[in-house]
Amino acid sequence: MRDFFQRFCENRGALVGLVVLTVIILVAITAPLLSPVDPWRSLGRPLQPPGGEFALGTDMLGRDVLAGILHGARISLWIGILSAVVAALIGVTMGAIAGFFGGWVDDVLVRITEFFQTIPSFIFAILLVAILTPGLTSIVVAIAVVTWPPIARLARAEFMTLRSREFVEAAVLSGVSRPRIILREVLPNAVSPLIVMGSLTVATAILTESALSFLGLGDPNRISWGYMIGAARTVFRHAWWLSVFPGLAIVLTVLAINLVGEGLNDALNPHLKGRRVGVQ
Amino acid sequence: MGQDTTSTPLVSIEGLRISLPLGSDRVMAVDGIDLSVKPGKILCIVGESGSGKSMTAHAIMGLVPKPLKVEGAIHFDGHNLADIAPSVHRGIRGSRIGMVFQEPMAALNPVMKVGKQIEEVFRFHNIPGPYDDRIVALLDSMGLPEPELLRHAYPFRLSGGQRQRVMIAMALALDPALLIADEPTTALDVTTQKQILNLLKTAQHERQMSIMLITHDFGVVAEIGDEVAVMQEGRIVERGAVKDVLHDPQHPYTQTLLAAVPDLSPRPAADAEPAPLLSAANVSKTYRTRSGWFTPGREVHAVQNVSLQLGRGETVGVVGESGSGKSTFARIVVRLLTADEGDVRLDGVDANLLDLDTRQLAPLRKRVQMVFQDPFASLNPRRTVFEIVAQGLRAHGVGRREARRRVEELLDLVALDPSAADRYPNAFSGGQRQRIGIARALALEPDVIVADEPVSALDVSIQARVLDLFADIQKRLGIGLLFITHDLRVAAQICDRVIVMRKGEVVEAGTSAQVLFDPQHEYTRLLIDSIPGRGQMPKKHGPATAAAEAMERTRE
Amino acid sequence: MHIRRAIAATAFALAGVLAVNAPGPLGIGASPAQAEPMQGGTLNSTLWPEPPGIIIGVNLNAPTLLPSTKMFEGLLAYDFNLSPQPMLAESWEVSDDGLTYTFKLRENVKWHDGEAFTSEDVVYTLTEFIPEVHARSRPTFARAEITAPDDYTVVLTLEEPYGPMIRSFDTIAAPMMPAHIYKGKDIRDNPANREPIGTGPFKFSEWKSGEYIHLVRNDDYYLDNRPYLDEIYYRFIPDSASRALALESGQVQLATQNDIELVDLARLEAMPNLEVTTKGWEWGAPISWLEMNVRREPFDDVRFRKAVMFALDHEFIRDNIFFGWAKIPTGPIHSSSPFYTADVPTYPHDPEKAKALLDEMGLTAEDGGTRAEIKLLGLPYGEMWDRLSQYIKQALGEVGVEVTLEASDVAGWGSRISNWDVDMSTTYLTTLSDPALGVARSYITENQKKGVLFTNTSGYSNPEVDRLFAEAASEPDSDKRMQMYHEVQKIIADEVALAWLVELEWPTVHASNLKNVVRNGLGPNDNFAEAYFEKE
Amino acid sequence: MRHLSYIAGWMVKALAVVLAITILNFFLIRMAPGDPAIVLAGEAGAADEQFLEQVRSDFGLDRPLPIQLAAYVGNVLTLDLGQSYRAQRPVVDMLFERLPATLLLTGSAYLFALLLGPLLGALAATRPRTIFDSLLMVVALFFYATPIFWVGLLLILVFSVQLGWLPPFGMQSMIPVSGAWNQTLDVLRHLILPALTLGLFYIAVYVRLTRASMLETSSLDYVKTARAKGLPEWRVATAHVLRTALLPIITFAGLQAGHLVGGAVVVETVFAWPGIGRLAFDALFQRDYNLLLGVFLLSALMVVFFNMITDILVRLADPRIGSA
Repeated sequence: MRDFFQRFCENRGALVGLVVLTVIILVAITAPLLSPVDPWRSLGRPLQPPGGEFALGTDMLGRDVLAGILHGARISLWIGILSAVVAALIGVTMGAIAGFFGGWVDDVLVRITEFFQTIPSFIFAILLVAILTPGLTSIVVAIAVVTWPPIARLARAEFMTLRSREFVEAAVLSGVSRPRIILREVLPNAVSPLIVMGSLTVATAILTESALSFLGLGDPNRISWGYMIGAARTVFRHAWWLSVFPGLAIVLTVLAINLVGEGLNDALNPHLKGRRVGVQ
Repeated sequence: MGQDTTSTPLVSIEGLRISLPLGSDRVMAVDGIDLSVKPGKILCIVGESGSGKSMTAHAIMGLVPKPLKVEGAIHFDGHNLADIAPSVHRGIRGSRIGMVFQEPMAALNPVMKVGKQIEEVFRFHNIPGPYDDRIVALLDSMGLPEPELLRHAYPFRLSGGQRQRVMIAMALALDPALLIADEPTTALDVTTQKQILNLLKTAQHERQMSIMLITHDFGVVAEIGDEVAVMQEGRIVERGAVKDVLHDPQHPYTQTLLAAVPDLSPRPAADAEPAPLLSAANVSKTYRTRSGWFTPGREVHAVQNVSLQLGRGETVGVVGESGSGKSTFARIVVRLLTADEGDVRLDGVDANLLDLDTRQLAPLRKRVQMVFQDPFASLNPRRTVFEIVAQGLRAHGVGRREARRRVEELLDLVALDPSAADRYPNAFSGGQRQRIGIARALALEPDVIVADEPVSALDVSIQARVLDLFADIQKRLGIGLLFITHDLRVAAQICDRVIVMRKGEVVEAGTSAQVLFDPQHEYTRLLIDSIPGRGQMPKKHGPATAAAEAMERTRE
Repeated sequence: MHIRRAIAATAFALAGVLAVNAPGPLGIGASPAQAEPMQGGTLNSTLWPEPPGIIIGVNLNAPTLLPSTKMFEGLLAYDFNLSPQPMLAESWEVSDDGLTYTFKLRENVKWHDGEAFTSEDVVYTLTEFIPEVHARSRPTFARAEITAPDDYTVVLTLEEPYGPMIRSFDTIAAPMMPAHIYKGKDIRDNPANREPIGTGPFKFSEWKSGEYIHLVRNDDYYLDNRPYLDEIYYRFIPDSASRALALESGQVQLATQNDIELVDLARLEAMPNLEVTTKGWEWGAPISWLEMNVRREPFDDVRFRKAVMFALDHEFIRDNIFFGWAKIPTGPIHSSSPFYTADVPTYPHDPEKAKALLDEMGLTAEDGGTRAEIKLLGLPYGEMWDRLSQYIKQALGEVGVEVTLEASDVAGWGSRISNWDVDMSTTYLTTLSDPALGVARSYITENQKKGVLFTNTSGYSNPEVDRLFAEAASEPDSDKRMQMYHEVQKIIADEVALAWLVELEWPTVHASNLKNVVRNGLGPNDNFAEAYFEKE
Repeated sequence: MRHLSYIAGWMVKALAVVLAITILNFFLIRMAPGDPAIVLAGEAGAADEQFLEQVRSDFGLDRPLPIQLAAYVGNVLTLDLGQSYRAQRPVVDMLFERLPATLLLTGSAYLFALLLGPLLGALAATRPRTIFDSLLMVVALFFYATPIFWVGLLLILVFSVQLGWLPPFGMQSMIPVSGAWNQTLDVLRHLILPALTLGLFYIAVYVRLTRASMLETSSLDYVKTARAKGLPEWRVATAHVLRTALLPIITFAGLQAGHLVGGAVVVETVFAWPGIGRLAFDALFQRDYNLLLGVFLLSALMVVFFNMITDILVRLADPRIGSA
């Protein structure tokens, strides 16, 4: 464990990312205290530029942009984390079963995974949200459905190598039951790369959520950064602050998560240092 | 420590120090060594893993990884290689000094044809072309077949021995004055090792060059070396002519290393026929690569018609080189793999083990346990030693407290402190881990233990200790031991009987003494002939294991 | 992007409008053209969304009409008073009993492919084309028997008088289609649908999917020296900020209806090179409202509906959501209608009154607590409508009614409203000139048709209202008719059948040097034969 | 023969994928609330029952689902993707009309990234921990973490609104320019911002991938061999490190190429680019089933096709694969 922290802290970027992310998470948690007024509520004259009565200005209905960003942090992070968790659940289950059991089970699951990777993911996500009608659940489901395949592949690869590891064979010989082997012997050893991947999935999910909301597919009852940019698009020329600040919030958050993810990668998988790539 | 002072050394190393990065287990990888290589001689550097022998070689080549600092002097051709402009050093590498690495597969660029890789040596030392004839001649001189075709092949097409020959060809392309060979035969089978060593000897003789050969195996030293330096923890503890050191080692560490080399003294055959315990008859397994829609499948006969008998308290060795099917056979016996055909019977069970399904097998599993090759891969790094050793007991319904008591007993049996139970595997050395693995195998009080190369991943001094432990346990518990190994010396030392396998088939079977001293099959004879240093190693003297034991204690 | 919203924004906007003609806001003549017209020039207009097709009848949404009305023509045009003007018919006569309409056609008219335009085309259009595809005009012409005594005369014979008939011959209601191309062939899949042949001042040139529709001058047009313009590009620019930018920079010279976000209008209006007018769409008279499903609680209680009206600040909506480009309605009939009366119960912003009404209903709560929870399905036409929903949520929230916004695309929105599967929804509908056509449909019991949009989907039902609407429709005496509509407005406003929000205005923005864009009652849907750029 | 059977194998696979996608999407889209007939009716301004019935029967929406599916699958197999409900035109025509614009946009962004990304990544990898490396990685990480639409908006704000250098939307000028050369230039001017928006993200990925891959390869034994042979550093970097490090890049580039058709929805919408992505987006909200299925099929086919190309390229670049 000490090694872990040491390695993590060696990565200065990761440390910065962690600090930023912590701040963002704190903001998200305390948003109702920092900004007790409903972010949907008109407080002043519409389209006030930043620096006046409202630090980051007001939008077309006179709502406080800062309040929107503070409350938006909740929904962006929440959707990011929730989708990553759901995607990880699907992915790890599929990957674990495929990798551990092999044979025809593996064949079938690999085909399914490949199939899902063939579908153009963003259009698919749009489609899913539209079909399920925009809302928190549908967005989470849509993001999870398009992001699980890489996780499944990783989990499968890990489980495949681990299942032929000698300590797993030893457990088989000791008469340990199969579910127990998967849960106690294999999963804990596959968890590090999965954690790294999961953290990066959060970042991707936040980006996807912002793009969906930007296109008008967000949850209409929850303010999110992507929604703010999308809603301000008609006036972005003369009210730049409506697009720029929420955009910065997204960049900062995603950047911080990526940095932390890389730090985790360096710390958890020293042998995999620097390997990772994703698609937006 | 007689030093020959008659000829000027080709390389002379003075006060070489290489520091390790902060946080390593010691400060210096190489801690002030003096060493010289004489022209036309072969110097062997012997040491166990982490002794700093490879680092020394890398320092000569200028290949020490960036953050590490090299201090001291390495004199060669009028240069101090420890402090030289990189461009000058580059000109020396490959032309005046060649190097061969341990793992020929990893050391060759997988996506470049071998001829091309050799050609680079010429091209980038400004040798005018054309190169084709030179490359063909070079490959031919390395004893490679059909060099004209072979130079157009990618490394993965070649066998391990061929790859190493290509590596050597590359290193020798420009007739260097010095060849550094870093464990050049460790990754190879014993018969191939013999060939490569011969090739090196011949090349050295023909080209009148010097070789610095790094090895952990005194057998190799005996086979090829003129002089030897023994390294331990970054220091040279003994140095001298090979025959002097072999027959009259001065330093206790050298003595330990020598003592740990298994000699060809077979274990005396058992007096009486032991009670039968496990018998395997006509076991066969064929691997088929799955045929795609449009590609035909291929077949590999991994195990063909292998039979053997194992009695109570008896040790039977299965010996073979890589690809002989010995490990596959071992896994079939413990039912980690299924066989295509065959009959495996266990005393007291009226059924062919190979025919039982998972549920029928469950109660029998505990009677046949296994010890694995890799002490690192065989212990789950995320579980404590207690959990690892007790997992079988727990799975068979033993309560936690009782399991704890048993685990402590078992740890005591394999000479580990009971406090080890609460630590994780990464707190232990390779030898200790292998003991934990043995304790785990013993936990269910099996009748049979199948040990798959249990010592081949260990340093020699530790090998001996673990082998003694096996012998000891077997004596005390009367277990039948099926011992899989590639090393005839090891097999002879601890096995009552031996079967020799090649390409899935048994070529010879008999008592250790019969197989070793009166081999019937020519392959067995080849194996025996290939044992490095055979006949040149001194007979063992003194209580080797005691010394080794002391050694291991200090390491841990 | 909110494209999907913008798409249908125009799509539904015309629903119920077409083929209807009415007095509308009167008395505004075409602005006199001051400067000298220039012959030639290219007009670039925005057009959004890209229309599905450009044959009126086969498609009837707004983006179809704008380019199509330049290529096709009706028998008549209408001025701002909606009095008939000649177009393809050079004269017409209505018999005194109102049962016979005789049209005399121009004799020098040629289709774009060179064939002569004759009475055969008119008969084909009115007896075959319209009945098959033109859903809106179908019932109108079903009332008449149509004959052609000669090549240039067409006679319509009715069984009983029908007032709106004379105003049913414009390009949108009855575009003349070439019989020689369509007769006896499949109309919907006719290849000419992609390369139309009309009689209008502009001919089809090219339709580049995703980019533009290009029309070029019809050199054989029947009016001398017309049209002025050489060509028209209808450019598909999917985002309103870009459209505004294009107008400002002079890249396009014309935009209308919902093309420009209202927030941009003040800025555009202030620019010297642009003019903004709200004329030309009066006949639509669109009203936006909040529809409450009275089949469900608590909307079945009139007190709740009144509370909603009191809770909403209509001035805020007009000023901050519609940026002043709207008026505040008092009831079901548009203030520009001659049948309008302001003498109805009104609902000025008064949250306290709203709370009192809710208290009275028994919907009480601790201060700041929730009295009722309801859902709102907002019109998915873009950010402006999103903001309207958000405002309603906020305003009702202040009187203790917790609103959850539901999101949907146009298809889902239409399905749910027409199947009565909503609590509340926002929408807007053209109320048209005559209440019998555009107003009654949203309130009379008979028009509760499940599965059909633009009917009485709220479920409001009052026998007295039904009776008044029915009698007014068939009342020949206009004063009596007026009385009946005044009465019905009072009842409906008192019962808050719908929570009216604003009367919408559809501005047309055009370059100052572009003249005669809105010169008659057809507005931007005129054929543009007279439109020109000023000489510099 | 081996090549033939290889290609045949891919064809079978492609067919299976197409079939699966067709069926999946067919049901998914029909799960959606909302009836296309109502949208059409709304657009036609005629919402009577007669019209709804007519629309439904025109497009076979009144038939049982399995029959609709069978009809659709049958048509797809004969390359007839049916008619768009809304535009009442063959879907295939509409797709091919829009395809060039999308390929132009995504293709140029892709080539731009593919040429520049690995180059920058390699430069960074050969100078690890220098200012150049750190700066490049920070920039790459930034664009990697930035929503594409936001980059697009900022670029428009700076280069179109503030500086007025480049057009903010569309693929051609409003006022048509004459001459093939001028038209080409005009399209190129319109292409710059959207292609840059997309390209910056792609580049970020390639820079990071190349750097990581090269650093990993650098630590391999045969790179040590190359140095031991006395090769100059540039030769080590190009012939030994980069050559192998390119393998994952080829793989990634190939997979990405498959997603070029469907991958530009957001950028096409921000820049009003008349491509497939926007068509898909519009089709979705119009419930234009056939059109949507067409877009899906086309993009999926592209993915399958480019997977095959990638596979072949990787086999060519890496002799170890496929010759076991």
